[in-house]
Amino acid sequence: MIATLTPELRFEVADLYADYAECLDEQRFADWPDFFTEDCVYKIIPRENFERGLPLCTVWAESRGMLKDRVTGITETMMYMPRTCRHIVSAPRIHALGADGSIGVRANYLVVQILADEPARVFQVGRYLDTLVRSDGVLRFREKLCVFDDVLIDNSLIYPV
Amino acid sequence: MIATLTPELRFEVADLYADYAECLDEQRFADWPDFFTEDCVYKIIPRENFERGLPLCTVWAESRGMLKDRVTGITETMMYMPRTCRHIVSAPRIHALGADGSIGVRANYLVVQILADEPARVFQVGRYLDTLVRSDGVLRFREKLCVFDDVLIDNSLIYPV
Amino acid sequence: MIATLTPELRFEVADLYADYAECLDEQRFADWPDFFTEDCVYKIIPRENFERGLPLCTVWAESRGMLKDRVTGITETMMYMPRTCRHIVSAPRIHALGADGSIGVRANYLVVQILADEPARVFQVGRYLDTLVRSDGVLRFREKLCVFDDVLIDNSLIYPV
Amino acid sequence: DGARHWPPGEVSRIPYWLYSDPEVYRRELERIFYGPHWCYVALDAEIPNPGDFKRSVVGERQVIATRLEDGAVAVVENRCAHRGVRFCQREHGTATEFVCPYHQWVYAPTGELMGVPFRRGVKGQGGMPADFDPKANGLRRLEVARRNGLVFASFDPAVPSFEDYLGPLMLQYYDRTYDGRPLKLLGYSRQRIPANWKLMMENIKDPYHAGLLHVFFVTFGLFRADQKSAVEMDPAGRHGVLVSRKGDKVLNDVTQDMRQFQENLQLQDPRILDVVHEWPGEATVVMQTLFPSVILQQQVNSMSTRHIRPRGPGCFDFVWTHFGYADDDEEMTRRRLRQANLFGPAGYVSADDGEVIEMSQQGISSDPEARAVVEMGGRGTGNADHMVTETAIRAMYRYYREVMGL
Amino acid sequence: DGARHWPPGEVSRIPYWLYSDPEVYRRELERIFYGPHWCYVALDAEIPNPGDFKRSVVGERQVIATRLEDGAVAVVENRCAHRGVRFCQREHGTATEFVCPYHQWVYAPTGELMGVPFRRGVKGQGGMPADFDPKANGLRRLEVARRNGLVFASFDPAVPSFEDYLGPLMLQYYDRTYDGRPLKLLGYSRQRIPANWKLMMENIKDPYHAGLLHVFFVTFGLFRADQKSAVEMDPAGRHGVLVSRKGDKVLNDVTQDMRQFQENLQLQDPRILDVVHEWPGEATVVMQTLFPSVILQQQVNSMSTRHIRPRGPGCFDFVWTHFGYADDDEEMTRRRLRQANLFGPAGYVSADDGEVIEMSQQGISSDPEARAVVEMGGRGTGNADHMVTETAIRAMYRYYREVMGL
Amino acid sequence: DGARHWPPGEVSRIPYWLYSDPEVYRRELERIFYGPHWCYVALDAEIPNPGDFKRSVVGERQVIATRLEDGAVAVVENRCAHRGVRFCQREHGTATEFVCPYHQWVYAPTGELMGVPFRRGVKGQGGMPADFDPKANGLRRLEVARRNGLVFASFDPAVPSFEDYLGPLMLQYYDRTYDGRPLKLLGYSRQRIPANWKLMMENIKDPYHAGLLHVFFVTFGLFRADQKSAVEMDPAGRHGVLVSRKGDKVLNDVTQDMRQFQENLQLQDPRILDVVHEWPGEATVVMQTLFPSVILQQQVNSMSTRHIRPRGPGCFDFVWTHFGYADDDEEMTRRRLRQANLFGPAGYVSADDGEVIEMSQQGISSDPEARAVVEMGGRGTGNADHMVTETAIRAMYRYYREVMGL
Ligand code: FES
Ligand code: FES
Ligand code: FES
Ligand SMILES: [Fe+3]
Ligand SMILES: [Fe+3]
Ligand SMILES: [Fe+3]
Repeated sequence: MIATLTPELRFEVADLYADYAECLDEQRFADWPDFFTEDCVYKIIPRENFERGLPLCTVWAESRGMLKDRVTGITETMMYMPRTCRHIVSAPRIHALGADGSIGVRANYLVVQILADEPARVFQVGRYLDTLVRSDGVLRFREKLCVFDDVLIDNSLIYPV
Repeated sequence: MIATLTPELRFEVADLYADYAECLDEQRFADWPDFFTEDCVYKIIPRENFERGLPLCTVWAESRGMLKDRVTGITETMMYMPRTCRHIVSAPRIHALGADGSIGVRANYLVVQILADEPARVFQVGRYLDTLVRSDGVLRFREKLCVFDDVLIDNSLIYPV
Repeated sequence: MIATLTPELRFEVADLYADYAECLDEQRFADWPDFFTEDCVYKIIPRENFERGLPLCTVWAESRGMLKDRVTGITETMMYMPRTCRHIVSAPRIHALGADGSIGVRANYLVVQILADEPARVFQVGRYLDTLVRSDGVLRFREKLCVFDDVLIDNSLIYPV
Repeated sequence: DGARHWPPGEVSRIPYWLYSDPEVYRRELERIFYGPHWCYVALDAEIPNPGDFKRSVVGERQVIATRLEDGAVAVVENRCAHRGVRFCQREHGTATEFVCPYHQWVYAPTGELMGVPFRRGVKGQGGMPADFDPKANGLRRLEVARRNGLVFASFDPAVPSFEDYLGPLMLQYYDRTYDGRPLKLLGYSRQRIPANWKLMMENIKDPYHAGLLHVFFVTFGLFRADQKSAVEMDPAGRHGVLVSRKGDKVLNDVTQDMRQFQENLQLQDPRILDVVHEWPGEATVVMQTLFPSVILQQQVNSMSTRHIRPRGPGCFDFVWTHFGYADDDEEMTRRRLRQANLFGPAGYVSADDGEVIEMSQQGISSDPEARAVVEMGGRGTGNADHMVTETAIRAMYRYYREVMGL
Repeated sequence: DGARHWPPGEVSRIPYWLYSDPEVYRRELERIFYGPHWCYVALDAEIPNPGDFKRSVVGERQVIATRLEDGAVAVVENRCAHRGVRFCQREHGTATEFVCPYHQWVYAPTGELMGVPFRRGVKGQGGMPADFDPKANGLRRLEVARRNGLVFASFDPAVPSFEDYLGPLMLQYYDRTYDGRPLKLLGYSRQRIPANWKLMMENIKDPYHAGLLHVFFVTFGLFRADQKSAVEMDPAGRHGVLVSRKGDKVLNDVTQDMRQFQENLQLQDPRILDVVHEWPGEATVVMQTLFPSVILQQQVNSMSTRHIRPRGPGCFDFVWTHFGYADDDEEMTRRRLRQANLFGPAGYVSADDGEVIEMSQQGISSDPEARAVVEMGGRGTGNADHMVTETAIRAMYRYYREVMGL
Repeated sequence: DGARHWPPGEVSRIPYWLYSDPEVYRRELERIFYGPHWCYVALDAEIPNPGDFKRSVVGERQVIATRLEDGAVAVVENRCAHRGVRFCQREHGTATEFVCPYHQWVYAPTGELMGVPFRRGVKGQGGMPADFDPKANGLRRLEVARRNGLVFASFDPAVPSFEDYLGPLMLQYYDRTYDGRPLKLLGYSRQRIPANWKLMMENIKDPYHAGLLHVFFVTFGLFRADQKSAVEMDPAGRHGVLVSRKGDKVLNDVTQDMRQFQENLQLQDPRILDVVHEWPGEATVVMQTLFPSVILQQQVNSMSTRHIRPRGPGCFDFVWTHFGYADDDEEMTRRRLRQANLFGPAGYVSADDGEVIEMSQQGISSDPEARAVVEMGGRGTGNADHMVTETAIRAMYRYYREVMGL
């Protein structure tokens, strides 16, 4: 059923994006997969590849399980220098209401990263190209594409964006 | 007729600012003049000049025609290194509803620019001092002042902000 | 009395955050204490201290009077190089409505600072952990915690965030 | 090593280590920017009244230019004589004295040390030595030259007079725009360009590029290689002037060589090209380079000084001060401001220049042992009555080699 | 001074000034990156059709690789012969000629100078000297070697053939993956790593770390110190290959030495480990370092070139080009893309490497007088049939000392 | 060249090339920070229990200070003995051993090498040479001195005892605040200041500025040039102490010399000045500089160490550790935290200092050949019983010249 663009929906979407950013910035990674549906697609992809039609992603997950594996990587297996991140996300723009009840949303994002003894640096800018659906009464990402503009990654991309 | 500050108007304004940023970030420059009225004023001006009452602008257009000429410059005549930009714009603040139906809006903006083989850099920060009017049923900028705080421009300012 | 999360309240909060940022960015410091209640608490604290439970703040004010003293410092006694700041604040997230009518709000912020003859630099990122109350019909900060992520301050922190 | 070889007398080959070597740069500061040359500092119109001051830059040193009571201008270095503080942090203002914040030593705008707190001690203790001589401890004061609205300064007391520095021919061009009428400040543009400062001098001394790089100019007839024009220099070869005139948008054998010529372009709002003829003679463009620090721009009705502020071998700040005449009417001011869209960091033609010299620095800095080929118009350094030449670049390097001992 | 001492012949101690000294770095560019070595430039598959070009890098110099009409590839330096502009600013594209924007000199993809606007002057005035020789003023053209899909270039005309450069053993490994089948480009990852470029070469020549640092690898059996494996080199010692195979997730006395081994980890969605055996033989990992500029990765079904682009002694860009074979079906492509989650800047194992070499540079750069102890597997430089050795690092420094004269 | 001249024995003129020359800086690291001097590392209170560690810095080298089982503190360099990794990346924590992530070499907190994975090879292959001596391959361990709550370290085994390093007079001041009572950590402030590290030492050794720059201090009587006070040093001149006391907000001939004195200012909430007298004697301010790395602050009821961490000639990090005594009641803690508004990067007085030394570096670095005039209180280097003197700066440079051989 097509969703209606009510004020309530707008507020719900806005709150979702704020909560999503907070989850990452506060490093509550265990909660992160829960923002997604079971069969979600999550991609972090350079604008270069995206615009040239090249399929390689920096991160590509095809299910909530893979997101959980990514969390395992972050928390259990990967070795990296400690860091904090801060997301600044523009107001999400609802641009499509699908026949299947899905909601198309786009937003610009900026991530600032801080390493030990270093000044804050702009780590990534880009835009979210997202599809939300309601599942168990809650809006979740069925698809989240993070298309980043940066031509270079400041060494590693450890945390999701 | 004075506009009423309804939720709908707030949402319409918020969407407009998101669409405006997207138009520029996705480099759909041909669509950009259409965000303005025919008799618009568009200025990019250093805060230094603005606060000292000096009239010199970095970019000054007095009509939609001049905006189109700027697009011609960007796409046909000017020589510059390829770049991408990303706007992060704070929630637009509606501060005035004019007797002529105009809407006064202010917003803070940040533009991050990326050149080939270079990390992202903060290119410009400033604020929009805007006046919107409804024309053909659509909100457009009758006046858009981009007052930027930066004391130095990172070589060239090619794309509109 | 518990506040109700109406659209009007959301808009009022959003406008408050925009006005607060504008007050600082336009350097109308004399107006700044008025965003707070008489018995407010205002803190700027490094995330390091905050997360380790160490009480030291970079700035700590226990009353509106102390905020006014801070303004006196900024405008009368402190010696510092001229600068401009620009706040980019994400949409405030209302997360709690207290039994005493208080409103819990969080928001991410980014401050860009510009010194003479220097490019813009990211000066601080962090989040606001705020409690608002209505006093004299106006929403004011009863508590405002600015928890900044940065491990280093770019020399001095002169202006409030 | 071999990378640093430059055959004596050669000026049609410019080695690329000149643009990135820190030692060359250090010597440029010392011999050129702090040597017997006049560096641009300000417009008179920026500091009209006694006490008005403007912070400016000579080389890498900050200076303060202040209007004195007698109408003269004093220029002093912005560095406290006590322990070095860059005490003046305001871009401009009005002051009768300067107080260093650290220990509140007080200076007159002329640099004279007026006060040292606790110089005589407190309650008989401490203070400066009895032989401390305030006269010997003022700010460093620069030589000053003013002519028809512009202010220049030099750290070198042995600098020649401004008139001798320019020579009669350059002075004549100078006086064409700066004819004694008071100027009116319109505003500033400031760029940071990641390139060696000499590349900007070369750019403005290079008429060859103007008709090729600047598609906007060419397309709308503001500059063409086939217009009557001239490249002229002072006898030393350091200063130069490009003179040309508006042309038409016509096709001929010259446009054939201009690959970027856009025949079908039309302006939607042509007010930007609403030009009036303003100065005697037929020239509509007079671009003057005053070595080493400034470009004096007159293009159609737009005037500016473009101030070069070097920041290491690979970077300089480029500060544009736009102005008109004090007696311009509103329409004329509007015209100048409109035409300002052609110039500055977003200018339809000037953005090209900033970009291309950054691209030059990119290519140059990874190959210090390679060299430029500067042979358009031959290998000589004389004046020319056409645009198809790089003579003024060669002439600058003739002088440069001499003063740099390279 | 004493900080710069390195006993002759020693390769099991590496002094840390090698990783931060600007003069050492300058010599590395000159003798290694611009010397008689083949540097990686492109995949054939990136420029399939005549006129297709790709901007690439050799050392710190930008180059352009273009497919010619006859199927060959020309590589030229991206620096205008006139006044040095890095004229090509697009990452890739298709062109029949390159036009420098400054004065529109035109070059063929081979570097030949095809046109100089106003070379003969305008209306009889100006122009280039009569003896100006376009043939002597083209772009610098590099030597080119291609083999089975990859393109290499060298600034040094005296470079040996690619086959001689690799030697028969390395060539055999090279031809295992690059067997002549056309490749299909999948995309790029680009990192900037704040560390000396040699640390990345060491990393890939170091099998010792693979079973210890990379917990993901070890935990899921992709790499273990107790698998049958080999470290082999060309006779000069500059190139090397690590060969190994998948193991199982078992506990034994080897895992005892691996403190980070995570016994209980399970993947929620194990499709990332859906590996198929693809090449002859038992090896599932063949990592080849081609000195000085590239790593050829084959790990399970993921293939990439990893291009080292040095940027000063303390930084390099690391560009990953992922690809498959042109005849991969959709499932195989999907498999390669999925496994790409292991590699690149966010890779489950490669992120570890980028981080650890940044941490190396941090420790190293504050102690130029200290040195690394590279003694695992002895102090020799021969091949090994196991993973418990740093022999390939020592071998690289044996060659490095020779070519650097250190 | 001439720029590097400094007449022997002169300490009332300080040449500005000392603040930007990379070679001078390199020598400062070697002879001063890594020489026979005690550098501040930590508070005992930061690492109270066995295994507690804190990452710190000596010069540009990172170190780790760990509490041992016997209550002593070990300080080791944070650089793996194998291949240089800065293995410890946590700011603080608790550990019984340190494991380098690259190859999991294991170190005791004392630096002893405890484990080398695969040292004996795997299945009889590889491993370290038989003569590999773990004892010779531990972390570099520093000398450690502790006194009444503070921990110092030195890379130089020939460093004198801490007590001899300070000398009896400095030790007496040291023991006044650090009297043996346990301290309680309150938190950190961290600044990056774009200035040479010596400028911060000068700042704290300079009582002359305190009554002039710090308008807040002066206005509210916390510091005045006419209060009874003293400047004292150790015999070598490297350490110093400023002692003074609160005054009143009165006008007299001294305030006449203080141009910034703000007669009419009132605090809206004066709790920030709710000071209690806490130590024996009348002094309310004792600022001690322990050359070269730390400032021990006691101002009214606020205490902190201010740690200098140099980062090149033009930059240092300045880390403030605030603390009270372990037995402070809540009110006292609150008082100290409130007064902390005076200090740190946003401090009503300390922000002034950070800003003014950045402004010093700006002025200084563009004029390496100029020099400071340090003549307040004469040209000698003895102790003084007043504030109108720069004697402690001169004394520091007397010692500096000696140790630097300049
Ligand atoms: S440094 Fe200027 S008064 Fe002391
Ligand atoms: S610099 Fe390339 S054509 Fe002149
Ligand atoms: S570098 Fe530390 S264990 Fe190898
Ligand atoms: Fe030009
Ligand atoms: Fe690895
Ligand atoms: Fe001070």
